[in-house]
Amino acid sequence: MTRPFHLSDYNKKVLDHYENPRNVGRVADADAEAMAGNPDGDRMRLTLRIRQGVIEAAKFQTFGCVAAIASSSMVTELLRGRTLDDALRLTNRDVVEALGGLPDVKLECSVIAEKAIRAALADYRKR
Amino acid sequence: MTRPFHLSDYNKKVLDHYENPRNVGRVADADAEAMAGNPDGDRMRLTLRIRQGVIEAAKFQTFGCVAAIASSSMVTELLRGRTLDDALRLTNRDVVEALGGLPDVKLECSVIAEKAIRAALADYRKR
Amino acid sequence: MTGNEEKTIYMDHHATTPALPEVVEAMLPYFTRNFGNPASSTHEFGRVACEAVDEARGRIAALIGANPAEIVFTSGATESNNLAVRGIAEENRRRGNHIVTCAIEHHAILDTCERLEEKGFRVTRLPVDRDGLVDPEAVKDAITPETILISIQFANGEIGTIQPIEAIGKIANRRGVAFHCDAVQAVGRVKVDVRKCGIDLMSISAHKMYGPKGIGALFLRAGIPITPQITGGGQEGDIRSGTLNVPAIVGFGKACEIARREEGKEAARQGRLRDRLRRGLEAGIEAAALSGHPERRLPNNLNFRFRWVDGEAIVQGVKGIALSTGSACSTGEKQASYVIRALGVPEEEARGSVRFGLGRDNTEEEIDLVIEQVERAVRRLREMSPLP
Amino acid sequence: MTGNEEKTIYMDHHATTPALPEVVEAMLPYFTRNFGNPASSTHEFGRVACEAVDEARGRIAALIGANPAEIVFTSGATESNNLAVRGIAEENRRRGNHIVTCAIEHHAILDTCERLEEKGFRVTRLPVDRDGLVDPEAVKDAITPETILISIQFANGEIGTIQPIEAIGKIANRRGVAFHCDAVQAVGRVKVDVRKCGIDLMSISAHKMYGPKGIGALFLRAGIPITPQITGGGQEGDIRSGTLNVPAIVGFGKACEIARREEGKEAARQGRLRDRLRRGLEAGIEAAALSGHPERRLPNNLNFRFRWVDGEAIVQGVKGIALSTGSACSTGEKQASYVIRALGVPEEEARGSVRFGLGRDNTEEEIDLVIEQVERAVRRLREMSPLP
Ligand SMILES: Cc1ncc(COP(=O)(O)O)c(C=O)c1O
Ligand SMILES: Cc1ncc(COP(=O)(O)O)c(C=O)c1O
Repeated sequence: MTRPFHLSDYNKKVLDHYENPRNVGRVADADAEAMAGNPDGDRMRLTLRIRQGVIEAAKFQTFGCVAAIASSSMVTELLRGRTLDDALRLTNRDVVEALGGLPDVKLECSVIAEKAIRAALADYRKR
Repeated sequence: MTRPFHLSDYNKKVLDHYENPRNVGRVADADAEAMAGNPDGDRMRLTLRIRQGVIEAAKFQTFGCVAAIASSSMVTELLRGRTLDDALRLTNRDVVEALGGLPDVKLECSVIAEKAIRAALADYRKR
Repeated sequence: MTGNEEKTIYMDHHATTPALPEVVEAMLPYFTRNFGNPASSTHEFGRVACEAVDEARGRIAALIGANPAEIVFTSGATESNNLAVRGIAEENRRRGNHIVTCAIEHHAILDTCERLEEKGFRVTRLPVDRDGLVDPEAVKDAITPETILISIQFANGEIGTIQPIEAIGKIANRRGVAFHCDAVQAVGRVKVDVRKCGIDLMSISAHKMYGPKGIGALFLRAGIPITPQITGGGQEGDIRSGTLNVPAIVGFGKACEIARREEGKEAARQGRLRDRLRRGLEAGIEAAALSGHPERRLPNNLNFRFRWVDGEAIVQGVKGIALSTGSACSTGEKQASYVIRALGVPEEEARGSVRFGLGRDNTEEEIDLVIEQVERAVRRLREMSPLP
Repeated sequence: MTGNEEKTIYMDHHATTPALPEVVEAMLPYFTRNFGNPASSTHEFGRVACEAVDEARGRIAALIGANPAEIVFTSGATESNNLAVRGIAEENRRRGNHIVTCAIEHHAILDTCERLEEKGFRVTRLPVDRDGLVDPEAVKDAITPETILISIQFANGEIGTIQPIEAIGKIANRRGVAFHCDAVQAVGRVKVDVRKCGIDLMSISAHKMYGPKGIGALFLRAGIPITPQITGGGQEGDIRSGTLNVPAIVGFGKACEIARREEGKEAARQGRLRDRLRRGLEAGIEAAALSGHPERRLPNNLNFRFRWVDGEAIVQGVKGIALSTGSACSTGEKQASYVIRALGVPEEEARGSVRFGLGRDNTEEEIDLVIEQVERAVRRLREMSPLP
């Protein structure tokens, strides 16, 4: 029989991003801001400072499980220094890979990070 | 839930009659002899010496469980010194009582002793 | 356990409890020296095992006010619940096809009822109020001539709410409907008397009350016919076949004896710790709401919803304390607990639930540590949250 | 046990076996220190329990040549047999309603099949020959398009006969019928490999192989759909709900590890003792016939019919030796064993049956004592018997 999910299945990198999340909060005078949501209720706010088509700073606030928080933290790291085109190509799989993997039942929780990118860049284009 | 039968449910008197059965064998020159049987396969041979309407000696041979053997042994004791009328009034309940009781599931095993009396006395009358 | 986990404070006693040393000690001889099969009718090994089972049966019966002959051993309360629901349904199929239960029963009741629906039974799942209470009047109104079983738990394992079992029992008895009660979380913690409550069938489990895992019982009132679900050797009056788990039964008996000996004392002590924990959490953390009834609850249970944060994130953040964020059985599920949602709590809020299940080993110092740790974890996560 | 019973020689290892000290030792930490519920996903107590279960699952699987994911834990083989037969029947109801089994299966198979007959299933109970063998050709001939299950035991617990499982498995596999095997008496005594035998489902029980009571398993080949019989928390891949009995599972795993480690060695030793016992009994007692196959039998089993005397009377007369006169499960029954009668033995002769179930603890000196004692008891009873 397959083993059910256990919190200890999270790897060290995931737990590090949960314990010491990078870039928590809101970028002052943000150029883009969006709130993304998952059907299970997770919520993530992503704010970006963009200079000459490049993401200079990214910050997040997340309501969600360990995986959602770690994915949020990781995606802010992945976004910094990227061109907007590049950023749009980021998927939740990139986030999961950068985290060194997530437990199967938690893969969905990383999707919020991808949604947040798209929503934030849409907000940027609208401005 | 009710407890199933266990060999240790036999009382001391029953076990004594099983261990040290009284009157095993066949009376020499028997005046009455019969083989009785139970539906479960038990078999008991009862032989009697009868003088002036009184049972002077009774002996048994039994194929059967502990209860059947003890009942057989006990009934030979109960028969000795009884008139034939008296002997005919003996029932398996008298045997069980004389044994100080039998486990519920073993009550039926004492019936063979009663059957043997009736069969032996019938044989006596036929002679 | 290795290294620093040794100091972990266990506060998840609804999921399971450790077997008491006295319980393990009582069990030990029955693994090796007195290892007989109670069904072995021809020798001492069988007799000794049989007598040990009888003694334990008596102790279990005594704790709940039953006769020993009314105790059917099972492998645990999941099986007891299945035997009760499936067994009564199958037995009474010709009399009716309707079952009344409630929305916050254990999965072993709810899932089993779903299986029965597939077989043509009709199930009424009564709602609970915001405190988790079933309304006895609603039970009464739900009964139809087709109703063959009412199954309502004694106390809930997540939110601790204790149901008005006596009132429900009266209604069931008056209407002549078999009344089953899942009392797993209650027995050993609060007084449970099957006669006083009018209970016809009741599930209990040893590992929830400091006995061993893998053994439970179904109280089956004398004269209640039921269809066996596991057939074979004819053990337990032919109601539940299978070689009896002698050591576990002995341990179960010992656990019941201890529970009875201590009566309300240990419950009162845990109740005081529980109140201290509640006061501490309410004082230290804003927007923290208690789930379950404020008074009619298990003495060892608290369940708080901490708004704007997620339960898993909290329990991961609380170091050195074993807590749960939902039912012990709903692993890997992403939704908030069905029990909390049944109270009318919105999904988002329900997700911030943390269950505190106190036990015999918890101390005042531990309570204070838990308050401090939970406060810290919630504060940190709220700083990270986009809500409210 | 008290007083002089301490010296009782136990020779009833088909009924149950003592848990080995190594097994109990392995279990102990899981009652107290590592008492967690494997379903507790949020803390170390749960993780430690879960890992212990995984390790044990691996050991059990290794002994029988299965994958760990194919092991479903149950409360014992009675439940495993019920799950297999009821679960396959319910799952395949629409495909067919016919089950093939044999006359000398354990009650957990035979009684369960009877229950299914009441629900509209049709059951073929194949006869056995005078050695207790099922004819694979008869299995083949019994299969109809309606056949959904073949259930044949690996070895019989009374007479020790080992069935031609590989041949039966081949037939079942070729015809695409699910093949269940009750291997309770075989595993740990003879080599059992589920793949080699083409077994789809297999029941095993720890307490028959020096593990604890109250734990068993159903091997369920990957891809075989089955309807769960105990529903609830979703443990065991939703096939068998209920809190896992962690200490017992650990003990089961240890017992399997020991069985695997020793492979045929202990079986060979017992086989030699068994042969000595057989020679002794045959030399000392006339009109003593062996029940079961003369060669294809469990290394630890003998079953003799002593003519003209009753089995109960023999075992009561044999002092200081624990023997059985029939199946451990048929207590209080007055008839001779259904297994012995299925061999074509007349009722009267069958009643003189005594089973000798050897085990790890038996010695050569004990064997000689048993020969002497049984000889004495039979002689005494024969002197009392009116037969032949
Ligand atoms: C209310 C309730 N009923 C039943 C069960 C299942 O009991 P067991 O673990 O003995 O299968 C539980 C355990 O989670 C429970 O809390
Ligand atoms: C062949 C066989 N199957 C099944 C069982 C039942 O196993 P358990 O005692 O684990 O319920 C037994 C035990 O008597 C047996 O010998």
